[in-house]
This record gives sequence, C-alpha cells and structure tokens, in this order.
Amino acid sequence: MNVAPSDLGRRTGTVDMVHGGGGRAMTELIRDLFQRHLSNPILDQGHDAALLEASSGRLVVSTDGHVISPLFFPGGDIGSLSVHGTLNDVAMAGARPLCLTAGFILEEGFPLADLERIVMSMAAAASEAGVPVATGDTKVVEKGKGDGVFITTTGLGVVPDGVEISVTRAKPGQAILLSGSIGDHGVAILSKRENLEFETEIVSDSNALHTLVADMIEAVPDIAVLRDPTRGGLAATLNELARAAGVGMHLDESAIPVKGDVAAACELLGLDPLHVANEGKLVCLCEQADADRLLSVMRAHPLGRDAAIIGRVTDDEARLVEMETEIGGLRVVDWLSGEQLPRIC
Amino acid sequence: MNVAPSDLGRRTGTVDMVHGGGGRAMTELIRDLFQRHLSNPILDQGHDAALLEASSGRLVVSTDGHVISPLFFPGGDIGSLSVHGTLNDVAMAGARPLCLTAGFILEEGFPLADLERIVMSMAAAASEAGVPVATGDTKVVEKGKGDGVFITTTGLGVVPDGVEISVTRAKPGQAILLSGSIGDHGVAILSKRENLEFETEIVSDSNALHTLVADMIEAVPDIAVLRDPTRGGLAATLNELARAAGVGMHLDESAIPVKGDVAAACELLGLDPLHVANEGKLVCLCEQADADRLLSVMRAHPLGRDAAIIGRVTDDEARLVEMETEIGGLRVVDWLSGEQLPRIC
Amino acid sequence: MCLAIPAKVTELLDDAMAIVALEGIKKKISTALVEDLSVGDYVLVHVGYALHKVSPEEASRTLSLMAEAGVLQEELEEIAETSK
Amino acid sequence: MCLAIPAKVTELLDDAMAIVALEGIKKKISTALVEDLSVGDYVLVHVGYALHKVSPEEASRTLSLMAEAGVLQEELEEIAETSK
Amino acid sequence: MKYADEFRDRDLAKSIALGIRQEAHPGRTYNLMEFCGGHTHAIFRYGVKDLMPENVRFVHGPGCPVCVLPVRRLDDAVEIAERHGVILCTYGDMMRVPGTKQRSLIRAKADGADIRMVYSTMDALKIARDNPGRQVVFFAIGFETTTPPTAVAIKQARKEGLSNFSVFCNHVLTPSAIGHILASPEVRDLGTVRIDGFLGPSHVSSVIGSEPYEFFAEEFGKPVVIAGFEPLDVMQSTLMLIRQINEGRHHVENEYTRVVTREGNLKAQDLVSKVFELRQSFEWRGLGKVPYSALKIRKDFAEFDAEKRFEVSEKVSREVKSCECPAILRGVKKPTDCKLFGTVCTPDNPMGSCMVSSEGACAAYWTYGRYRDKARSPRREVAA
Amino acid sequence: MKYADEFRDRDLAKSIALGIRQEAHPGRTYNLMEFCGGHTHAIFRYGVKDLMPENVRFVHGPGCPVCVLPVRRLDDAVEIAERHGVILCTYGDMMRVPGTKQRSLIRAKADGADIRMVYSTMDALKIARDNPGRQVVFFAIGFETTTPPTAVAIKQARKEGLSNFSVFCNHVLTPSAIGHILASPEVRDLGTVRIDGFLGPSHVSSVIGSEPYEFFAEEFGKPVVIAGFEPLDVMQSTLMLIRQINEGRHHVENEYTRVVTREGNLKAQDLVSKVFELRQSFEWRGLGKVPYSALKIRKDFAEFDAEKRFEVSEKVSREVKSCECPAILRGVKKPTDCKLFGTVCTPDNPMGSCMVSSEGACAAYWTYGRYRDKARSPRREVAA
Ligand code: SF4
Ligand code: SF4
Ligand SMILES: [Mg+2]
Ligand SMILES: [Mg+2]
Ligand SMILES: [Mg+2]
Ligand SMILES: [Mg+2]
Ligand SMILES: [Mg+2]
Ligand SMILES: [Mg+2]
Ligand SMILES: [Mg+2]
Ligand SMILES: [Mg+2]
Ligand SMILES: [Mg+2]
Ligand SMILES: [Mg+2]
Repeated sequence: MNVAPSDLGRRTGTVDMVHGGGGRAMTELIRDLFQRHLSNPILDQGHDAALLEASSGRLVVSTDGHVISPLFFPGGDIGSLSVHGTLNDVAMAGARPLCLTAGFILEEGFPLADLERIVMSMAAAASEAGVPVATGDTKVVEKGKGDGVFITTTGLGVVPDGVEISVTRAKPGQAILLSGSIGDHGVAILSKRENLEFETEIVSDSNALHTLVADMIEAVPDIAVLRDPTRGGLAATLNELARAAGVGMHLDESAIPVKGDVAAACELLGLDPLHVANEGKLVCLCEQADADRLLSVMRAHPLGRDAAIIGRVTDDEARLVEMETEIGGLRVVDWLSGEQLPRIC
Repeated sequence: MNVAPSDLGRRTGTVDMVHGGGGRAMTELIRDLFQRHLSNPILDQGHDAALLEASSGRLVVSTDGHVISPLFFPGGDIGSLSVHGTLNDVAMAGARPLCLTAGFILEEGFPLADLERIVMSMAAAASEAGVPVATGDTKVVEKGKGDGVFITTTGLGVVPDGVEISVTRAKPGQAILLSGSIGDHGVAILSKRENLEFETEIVSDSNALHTLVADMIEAVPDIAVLRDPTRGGLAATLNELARAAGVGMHLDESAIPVKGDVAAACELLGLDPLHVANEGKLVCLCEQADADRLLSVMRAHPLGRDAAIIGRVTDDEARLVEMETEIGGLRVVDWLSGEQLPRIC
Repeated sequence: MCLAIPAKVTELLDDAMAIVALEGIKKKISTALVEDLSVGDYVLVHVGYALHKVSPEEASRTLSLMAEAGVLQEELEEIAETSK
Repeated sequence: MCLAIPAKVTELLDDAMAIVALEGIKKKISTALVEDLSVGDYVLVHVGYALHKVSPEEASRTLSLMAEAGVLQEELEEIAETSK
Repeated sequence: MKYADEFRDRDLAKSIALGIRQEAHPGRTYNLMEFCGGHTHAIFRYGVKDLMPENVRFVHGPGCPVCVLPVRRLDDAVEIAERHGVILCTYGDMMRVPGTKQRSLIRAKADGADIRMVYSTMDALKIARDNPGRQVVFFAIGFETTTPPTAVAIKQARKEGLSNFSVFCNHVLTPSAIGHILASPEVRDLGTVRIDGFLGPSHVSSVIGSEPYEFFAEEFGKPVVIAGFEPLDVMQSTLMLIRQINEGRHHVENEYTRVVTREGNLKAQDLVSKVFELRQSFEWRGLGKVPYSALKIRKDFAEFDAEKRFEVSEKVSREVKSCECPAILRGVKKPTDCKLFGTVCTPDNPMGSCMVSSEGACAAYWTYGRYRDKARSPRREVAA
Repeated sequence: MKYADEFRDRDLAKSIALGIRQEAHPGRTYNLMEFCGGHTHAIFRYGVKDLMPENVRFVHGPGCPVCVLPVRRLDDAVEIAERHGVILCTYGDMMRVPGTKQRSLIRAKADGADIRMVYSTMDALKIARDNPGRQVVFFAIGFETTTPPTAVAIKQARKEGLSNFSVFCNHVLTPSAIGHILASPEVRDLGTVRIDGFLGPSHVSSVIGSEPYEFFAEEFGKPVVIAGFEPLDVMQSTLMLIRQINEGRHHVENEYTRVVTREGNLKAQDLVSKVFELRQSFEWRGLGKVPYSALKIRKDFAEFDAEKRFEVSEKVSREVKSCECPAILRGVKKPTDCKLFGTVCTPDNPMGSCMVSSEGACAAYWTYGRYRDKARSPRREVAA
C-alpha cells in the first residue's frame, strides 16, 4: 500500500505534540485522517460520544490494548489486529458485534504516512467485518514515552436470546474443539523481530471470528464455552479455563494442527507452539453429542477449515491440562512462564 | 493513601514484562490488583468480555486515552481522571452511564504500589459515580516505550427518550452557560510539573458530571448542546462548536468565572485561562427562555455552584468566537496554537 | 516582551532566595538582583527572579492620573447633557 | 542443552554464510565452522551457526536399530497371542 | 492581583479613552510605535484599539526577543543539541520557532535531541547538577530584562564549579535597536514610515532605567514614554505621547513610575557588566547587522561560553522568502501585508517568528483579530 | 522436519519401549544420569518416563550452562551493564536468571540498563557496528557447543577492527564436570548416588567428538552412550546403556552417529584453541571450583576480553539459601526434595537457576510434571 498522506504532514510528515494539544491541529488530524478513512454514519456524527440506534438484548462489552512490535507484520498490522482482537472477544461471548471504539496513543515523531496506513488497514478490517468504528480518541506522548502507536479498541455486541456461553458451563466429559492451526500469528511476528529475522510464508491468522461463531451458534446454540487463544497461546487459554471452571483437560498432541513452518520456527527458537499467540482461532467446549456436528459446521466456514477435536474436559481436581504426546507419553501443559524469549539451551 | 501492595510485587515491587506475557503472572496481577479493587458483579464474571443486563434505548459510547504527567496531582490522579473523563463524554450526550471499560498500558519498572494506588482511586471514582468498571485489559511495554501508566477508558450509556443533544442544534440567539470556574485542572497539573513547581490550594476539578446533567435535563429536556471543555480549554470547545454548527459566539470576559489562583498562575506562566484544561466543567447551549431556570438548577447542584451565563450564540458566518474584554474592548478567542508552553515573553 | 508580574514577598530565605505570593500561589524565586528587600514588599518577578521593587506610592499616583485623564471631557459631556 | 536442529543447505553465500531451510523457514546462518558444504547437505544449526553435517546413512541406520529394538518382544507377544 | 487588576479597570479605561478622544486633534494622525511585543500583546489581548479614535495608530516595532533572533542562531542551537549530544535548555517561547526548513527545537526533540524547556536559569543549573555526566547548554535569549538572570546563573555555575554548564548567549540591547530604526533610511529619509513617538519598554527599563532613551529622544526629536504593560498603562502612555506631540516636545517621560526609575537597577547592571561585554555587531532579524546591539560572555567566563565550547559548522540558514517578518519588525509593513498571513502561515503552522511568539505582531493579529477568514473571503480588514 | 520427526515416531517409540522392557532385568534398578539438560527436557517434554519400566530411572546431571553459572558471574554482568553503561548482549536464556537479591538481567533492564537479547553472536557484532559510540559486551555462556560461535565473533571483531566489542566469557567444559562428579565423595565413596551409566552429551560431542569421554568410562568403570536429543534417541541410548550394564561393559558408545564422530569437528576445535585457553579453575554452581573446567580469552585477544576492559567490584554474591540447585546439579537430590519447590519457587518466581532454564530439572518437573498442586495438598509424587 503506497499512501500519500494528506497535507497534515506538509511540514514534517510526522506526529507532533501539537497533534495532541486539543487545538486546531488535532481537530484537523482527526478530520483529515481518522474521519476520512473510518467514515461511517455513526462516526460522522462527529461527537465525542457516539450515538447508536436503539437496540435491545443483553449487551457485551470488551476492551483490549494493542502494543505490538513490529507494527506491520505479514498478514496484518496493528490497525487490523486491533479490530480483529476486540471483535473476537465480543464474539467469544456469543455476541453479534454492534460497533467498535478506538483510542490511539501516538509517539511524537511517528510518520504520518505509517499512521495513515494503519488507519486505512483498520478501516478495511472494520468494513470487511461489517462493524463500524463509532468513535475514537487521539493522544500524543513525547518521543521516548511511547512506541510509535498503541491502539486500545473496545467492542460492543448483543447476545442472541437463548445463548449462554460462559466458563462456568465447562463440564467434565465435554469435547474440546479448535478452529485451526496454532501459532501462525506469533511466528509471523517473530519472523520480523530484529535479531531474529527469518523468512517464512507464514502470515498471521489475524481475523474476525464473529461470522464463524454465528454459524456455530446457529448449529449448536448450546455451546458451553468459546475462547480465542491469543497471548500465551492455547496453553494459557486452556489453563485459564481449567482454573476458572475447576476442571482438568486431556489433550491429544497429534490432533492439534500445527503448520510445518510454525513447528520449524518453534524448533529453531526453542519455543512451544502451545505458547505462541493466535489472532484468528477459537477454542470451543461443547457436549460430546454435538461435537461432530459442530466440527462439520466449523470446517464449512473459511476460518474453520482445519478445525479439529483436540481433547476432552476431565474432572481432575488439580485442574491440570495434560496431553498425550506424539510418542505416546503423558505430559502436563503449563502456562507460559515469563516472556516468550527465544533460547539456545 | 498508604497502600501495601499485595504479594504480587514481593520480588521487585515493580511491573515486569512478565505481567503482560499472558501467563500466570498476568492472571495473578489481574486477580490480585484489578479484580480485587474494582470488584463488581459484572467484572467478577471474569470474562474477557463483560455481559450486561438487557437494556433498551439509544446507546451512547465514548472513549478516551489518558496519558497525563504527573500521574498524581492535587485533587486526583490518572485513575480517577480516566473515570471522570469518559463518564463526562457519555454525560455530554445527555446519557445515563451504564458502565466503563479500562485498558491499561504499563511501562516495565513501574512501581506496583503506585499502580495499586491508581486502581484504588479508579475504583473509588467509579463507585462514587455509581458506575461499574465492567471489563479491562492490561498490557506491559518495555522500559522507555511508555510513561508509567496510560489508561484508555470507554463508557457506555443510554439516552433518555425525548432528549436530543447535538451540536447541530446550536442556533444563533441561544445562551451559553458554563457550570463553574475554568482552568482549575490544568493549573493543578502545572503546579506539579518539573521545573514549574509552585504552591497552590487549587485542586483539579476532576469530577463526574452525569448527575448534574441529569438534573439539567430533568429541568430543561430541550437543552441543545452539552460539552466538557477539557484539552484546549473553553476556547477550544467553543471554537469546535462554532465550527461544527456554523455559528459564532459572543462572550463576556467579566462573566467567566476564574479563581484568583488560576488567574495568578496563568499570569506567572504566560497562559490564557481560556486555553487551560478542565475536567469537571460543562458548557451548555440552550434557548434564552430556558437559561435562567437552567442556571438555577445548575447552581443548586454541588458541581454547578458557580455556574454562569457567559455569552450568546451569534450568526457570524466567519464562525468566530469573540469576547468583550475586561476593559470593554473586543477580541477574538482563538484555539490554542500548539502545545501549552509556559513563556517568558 | 519580558513577561513579568508583581508579587508580594512573604518570606526571605537563605542564599538570596525568597517566597513570593500572587493571590494564593506561592513560588520560590531568586532575589539576587535586588537589594534591601523586606517581607511585605512587592517585586516584579521575571523568569523566577525579582527584577525591581514596586512602589505603592507611585502606583496610586499613576492611578489618580488615569482617573483624571477623562475628567475634563466627562465634565464637558455632563454640561452638554444637562444643557440639552 | 544446546538447542540445535538439522536444516538443509539451500544456498551457499559469500563470507562463509549460507541459507538453510527448515520446512518453509529460511534462515541465514554462518558456515564458518564446517568444511566442504554443498547445497542439499543437512547441517546441525545452533545459535545461527552450522556445527556439523548430518549423515543420512547413519540416520537411517539408527532408525533401523530402533525398529529392531522391540522385535523380539513383539514376536514373543504375537506368539503368546496366537497360542492363546 | 494587586498592581495588575487595578490597571485593567473598565471605568479607568473609559476615563483615559475619553481623555484621548478629547486631546487627540481630529485633523492629524498619531503614529506611535510600540517598541515592545508586550505592548502589542496588551493592545490586542484587551482590545485597546477599540477604545482609541481612528487617528491614533499603533505601529509594531522589533521588541520581541524571539522574533528578532536570526534563523542562523536557532540553527546553531539545533546543531549544538544534535551534533554534540548535549542537553539544551531553553525558555518555552523558543520551542516552536521555525528554523531553516521549518526545523524548530520541538522538531529536533521529536527527532531525538535532548531539549528541555525551563522556566528559569535556576532550572538549567539544576539540570546540570543532576546530570554530571552530560553537557548542559542554556540557550539564552532576551533583552535587558532577561539578561541579569543569565548572569546570575553563570556566576553561580562558577561558584559551584559546574564544569558541564554553558550558555549559548543571544542577549540583545533595546536602545541600539530603536536608534537603528530611527537612523534607517526608511524612517529618516524616505518617510515611508512616519513615527511620531515611542511607547518605550517598561520591564527592560526596570533594569536599565529610562535614561538610555534620552539620547535619541533628543537626537531624533521623537518623544518616548516608558509605558507599563497593563492595558491602562498603554492607554495612559498613549495619552502622554499625544500631549507631547501636540506640544511639540520630545522628551523621555515615564508612565511606569511604580517600577521604573531614571537610573534603573544598578545591582543588576553591575552584574551584567561583570559577566558580559558588548559584541561589535549582531544580526537582528529584520534589522540586519546592528552595531553594539548585543552581548557576549566575557573572556573571564569563557569556560561557560557554549560558542567557545562547541564548534558550530558554517551553514546556509534560510528563512521563508516571502515571510515579511523583517519588514514588520521595522514597522514598515503590517501582518496583513504578508501574502502568507492566514493562508500558509498560521500559529499552527508558522512560517516566521512573528507568527510564533505570542508577542509577535502576526500572532497577535491572527489570534485576537478578525483575520481568520482571510483565506476564505477577499482580504478585508475589520477593526480588532 | 527431516531428522527430527522420524525420531519422534510413536511406533518406533513403542518398539524401543518393548525392547527396554524386555532387556531390563526386573531384579535390579538402572540409575542413568542424563548429563545434559537437553535430555532432561526431552524426557519430560515427551513423557519418556511413561514408556519406561519402573526400575529404569533417570538422574539429572549438571548439563545446563545456565544452571551451572555461579551467581557471582551473573552479578558481575549486571554490574558491567549498570556501572559502565555498556550495551550488554546475551542469549534469551540468561535474561530471567535470578542473581543476588533476585536481580536478573531483565530486572536490571527494567531499571534502565541497556540489555539486549540476541539470537547469535553475529547479532552482537551487528549491534557493535551500529553503535560505534557505545561499548558492546557479549555475555557469553555455554558448553563446547556454544563456544565456537563466540570464537568466530572475536576473530571477526579483530578482522573488522571493532574496538567497541568485547566478550564476558563464561564458557565451560563438560568432560571436566562429569569427571568431577564421578570423583566426588558422594558418588565415589559414600554411594549416596548410585549412577550406573551416563547419557552423554550429543551436541557438545558434535564439536569435541566422543573420544574425550573414553578416559573416565575407563577410569571410573561407567558406561557412556552419546545420546541424541530427540525422544527416540534418549530411549535408544537408554537401551544401549542397559545392555552394557547387563553385560558389565563400560565403553563409550555412540547412538547419535548421524552427527557425532569419535574426533568431532576439528575446524571448530582448532578455532576455539586459537582464541581461548584453559582457566586453572572455575566455579560451577553445585560443583564448586572445578579445575581446568572453563575457558578464558587468550592474551593475544585481550582487547576483546570484557574482564580486562571493565573493572568489576569485589562483591558478596548470594544465592537463596534453601535452594537445592547445588545438590540437584550433582544428582544428589531431586527437585521435589527442595522445600521451596512449587511453593515459593515456581517458573514465574524462580529462586534458583534450575527453575528458570527450561533445561533445569526443577523447571522440567514443574512444567511438565504433575507437581503443581504440591502447595495445596500433601506432597505426592505422580509419575510424570
Ligand atoms: S504572516 Fe507569517 S510569513 Fe507573513 S510575515 Fe508574519 S510570520 Fe512571516
Ligand atoms: S525448586 Fe527452586 S529453590 Fe528449589 S532447587 Fe529448584 S530452583 Fe532451587
Ligand atoms: Mg478483551
Ligand atoms: Mg482480544
Ligand atoms: Mg480473548
Ligand atoms: Mg477524546
Ligand atoms: Mg521509542
Ligand atoms: Mg471521548
Ligand atoms: Mg473526555
Ligand atoms: Mg469531551
Ligand atoms: Mg485483554
Ligand atoms: Mg519513560
């Protein structure tokens, strides 16, 4: 994407403290960049608070800060990611998303052309998902007090009647389904990290899952739990669930889809794919009786093509997630400890 | 407030990258600090997305990032401010707030005791306002890529039937009301800035205005416009309104309440109180016929005690905000240009 | 040019420093540039330094001159008014 | 200890560098520590350096040994099975 | 605020306005140059012009230290910060002033230079104390008012042995500038700018007294009134000038007696003369090279002279060509005479220093005047 | 992944497991020390123990370069970073290892030190090239595997004249450590730890060959099998050890023939001996001072030796007292014998290096084993 920034940056082409000062420059930044690209009837009201049409039903709200580095990565950037990440959290409550809000924290000196590229990618992601960015906010921090761009998005959605998705409904015996291969996002990001660079065809799986969820709910309204295994990977998500629900889990390593390149990158860097982040995958717990039907619905959706049943919920009072390994042994799958650092040992 | 942090910080007492890694440490930070202090039935669901009770009516949503320095100031801190700032944007749409969300971006090395103090102050502000923090998010950025704490809050509210507050309803002839003295917040902050320190009794006016708005709407449901003059001060807010509505404004300098200390600090630093930020004030446009009634309702509320009618909307096609000065001359009130820098000339 | 404002000396400190008050604002400034300061004096403050004392007598003399400036005209107008 | 993984040399570069492939992953590594490398060779990669070539013949010999390890036991079990 | 509020009184303003209307002869115009940006600011900020009769006109002079600093010196400061990796301290006023290619200090900071805004020279000293491993340079600008605090800081640095502190000195002298304007061909011979009298600097005179202006009041035959910066001071001084003009006098009179004496602050003068000495010549924006119009640090304090400590390259500094600041600073043109005013050049995107400094004439015209729609409609001037 | 996936095959695993169950005599136990953390990791990560009969036991050895680094050396690295303001580069593995008062490199970084994680010594060289104004120190750790890349970097730095690059060398030697364990009174005389054989280092031997182990296989009468790091390699090597033990042999055998030869990588060995020389003695955590067990930079390359370039203070380094890492590294205790295991000490809050390194025995027990509820219920050991 080769974008000529509007005349905002005619002087320096970068974000100035002035752009956050509450004066004319800020108003113009908002108008010429944010409103221009993200335009939709709600945002175009131009209010500090967006007014939505009357709606009824149980509302769902979720928020996520995005602080990713690098800002641009194969398969997306912080703009599209901040849309997908929050839409997915709304979708994991079983909800139909209504709108998003976006709060930008910009570092002084950040190139306006990069900002425009990010906002355009955000706009494309939102419009592809069919969800408007209803309102936003921009702050500028001094050089050295930020990292280019941080974006905090909040999503709002409505839960269809009859749907009750909650971690409290996780019960021993249920099937654990995964919508596709793990680790793609994290490996795409790592491939661009300074000092780690490697070439790969792997692109981030960053995607909005609400239409997949809608299909799943239509087929099996009784789905018990949905989660998107983002930071900390599948391992963190399953451990969180186990801990919150007071259950254990038993996984089958051979059933968990991992792309060859992702496995290879993990070998190279000493990482476990189970700990690597995803941004377009979901985990689902449902009754065994519904599992096969759900699986075929998932596989019929473009974002669930590689879906698999990867294990079952157990009644382990120690709330452990355990896994039968490739070679037939048994191991525990723990949370990631600390940061995910490439290692040599 | 002297807070002993929970045992989260037993090793170092500061935020680690680990706290943002998506593993156990993060889960514990969230549980032992955020959930502990901000606890309410919605947040306690413990989901990544919060489920609200069914509600009907026109929804309002608003978001704001808070990047203030210093983090603690007379009359508040970034925690309380991030609650008030967003509740006020929701209230300025005439809405009754339903809930807030909070996204934290923490800098590695930030003291956990300070974070706890901020979260407690946020909790106190939310509970005083009667609005729950429904869900949140925490990210940690490397040392030197943040500035202690950034908080992005999003607020959700419902607009009562019959209320139509919109900048498009600004019309020549309307009265301009201000809920109290200007500049208190900005001066309280400046008094703590490095290299500027001065002593003052002035504390920030940071406050949640939704109950004042509720009273005003009850008395005059026909209010045309509400705005909180935050960044850029009263001058920016009035210019934004004038520009958006295609009207001019005429102000009376002597009618605008400015505390003695605020005026003095502005003289000392070469600032104009009209450009200094407020966090607990509102501007209101209404028909002249309603102005006196509205004024007395405002004055009856603790947060509107010093309310005043400060001018009127005009039909100036140049959309200028002009003001009769103290000595009887006329000047234009412009936006703040650039950052608000103390000056010597 | 040269933003400066009169403020009242409320405390004399060591090292040629003082506290001045401007309404409720208190600020520490340098008095290295003025001699014989006493608490209660007003000084002109510029970039954190007292530049000069302010003379109360001269201030009120100036105010009187200002008040007198329009007197003749006012009287003429009053005369015109009453003789209408 | 000493995380290392076999990868295939796909390109030899100047300055004792090479590109290796591991599935679809390509990574530039140093070959300063090994001699006589050819494209198609597998090398053991550790901290960005090739440490040693991997011998295909020895690999398959080892795999055969592994396959034979359980043969006797398997046969005994089969015999037990059929003689039930 | 005592000694401020009284001098902003509406009734007194009316009184002086009446006096002026009464004494100004309808048959002639009074062109009064306010030397100081402080006066320009007060005139616009309080709408003083609305209270004046048509024939009393203010001509804006070169009295804004930010505006008169040549681009070259700002470029040098940026270079010191960037090339030598120092901590460069300066007053808030300088931060946004555009240098060559619009590169301001705030821009250099955004690009990574360590530039810090200070309120006082004492803050700069503190930064030097707190960063013993770094060189700290105070970028000093200002007239006689601002010079003594710089002198105090240099003496203090010597006393404390702060070897990492130095000053990039750009202090200039007002009497030389006024004299230069009066001696310029435009004023003296061609008569393109008729100046009938001067509103003289007030805060500058609190230090140097009123006496230094006596020479050219006499020499050039123009009355000078040392005028305070409050709106009533400006009005009263205007009245005093009108009276002198009417009577054909050309004395130095003092309206601002509550602070200014004939001899000024001798202690401050003494300190300044110990630390600084005259430069043979210094460039003022708008006025060009003006002899003996600026100060440099004496040899005795050479170790605190950033010009000696840091080498600065020969460079081609460039102002925006069509910027009329130079003419405006000489009183030859008004901001609205500039083609860039209000279109390309606004306070958000200043092309020249007169648009940045809140004491600059362009900024005052734009911020407080009704010129903002100039870009939209044909040029029209509305009384400010 | 070729040469990896084949060695994780479930059917082959079953085959070897059958073989082991068949050949291991039910009447005796086989205590096999896996010297390397890589083996420990493979055993736990793949659940190898589940496929072994009860009487085949793995004893964890000192083969994790991160675990054996004494706290003192880590404290020195932190000091170099903090006191000398250098850019300290290190492998990710070292970042979270707790030093005195739990101060890790990551903590020093949070406090402001410039510490950068690198994947390769080539990255450290690049950082030095990119920051000519800064000193860049590579904090080198590792066994014989990791030493040659450090040697290449030092030679490259000399070639390029990178005068701002140096290495804080902590490379250690495995044969000396194994010999030291076998010679220790616990093993030799008291018999508290009975070791029947060794799974020998595989990647180390890709460099040094299998030959260096022949001396003590002979001397101490214990069989050694050089074992690859894939789970099937570990299992096959176990079978080979069982056979030797059953037959009363004590030879060095090589399971990992696809990479390891008797003589190893002569080119790498030659390079290492040009750049490094033996230290008379070096401290290993758990083993104490071990003679001739580590390398230092030769005098000829002294300008690249951070120990010579940066002065480091005499300091009292302290490990957590009740941490049993020292005993665990000698194979004398198991992680579950440590009172802190799983209560105070977890991977999120490690007290000792064995809990940080993913090759540390404590981390493996915790992460892959069923020990997490230890803090809640009475100590119970469940097969991992
Ligand atoms: S308007 Fe701008 S360009 Fe024109 S003279 Fe003024 S500062 Fe210069
Ligand atoms: S559990 Fe922790 S304290 Fe105990 S031996 Fe292991 S690392 Fe040391
Ligand atoms: Mg979320
Ligand atoms: Mg998310
Ligand atoms: Mg989620
Ligand atoms: Mg906002
Ligand atoms: Mg940065
Ligand atoms: Mg908002
Ligand atoms: Mg707000
Ligand atoms: Mg607002
Ligand atoms: Mg989140
Ligand atoms: Mg910082």
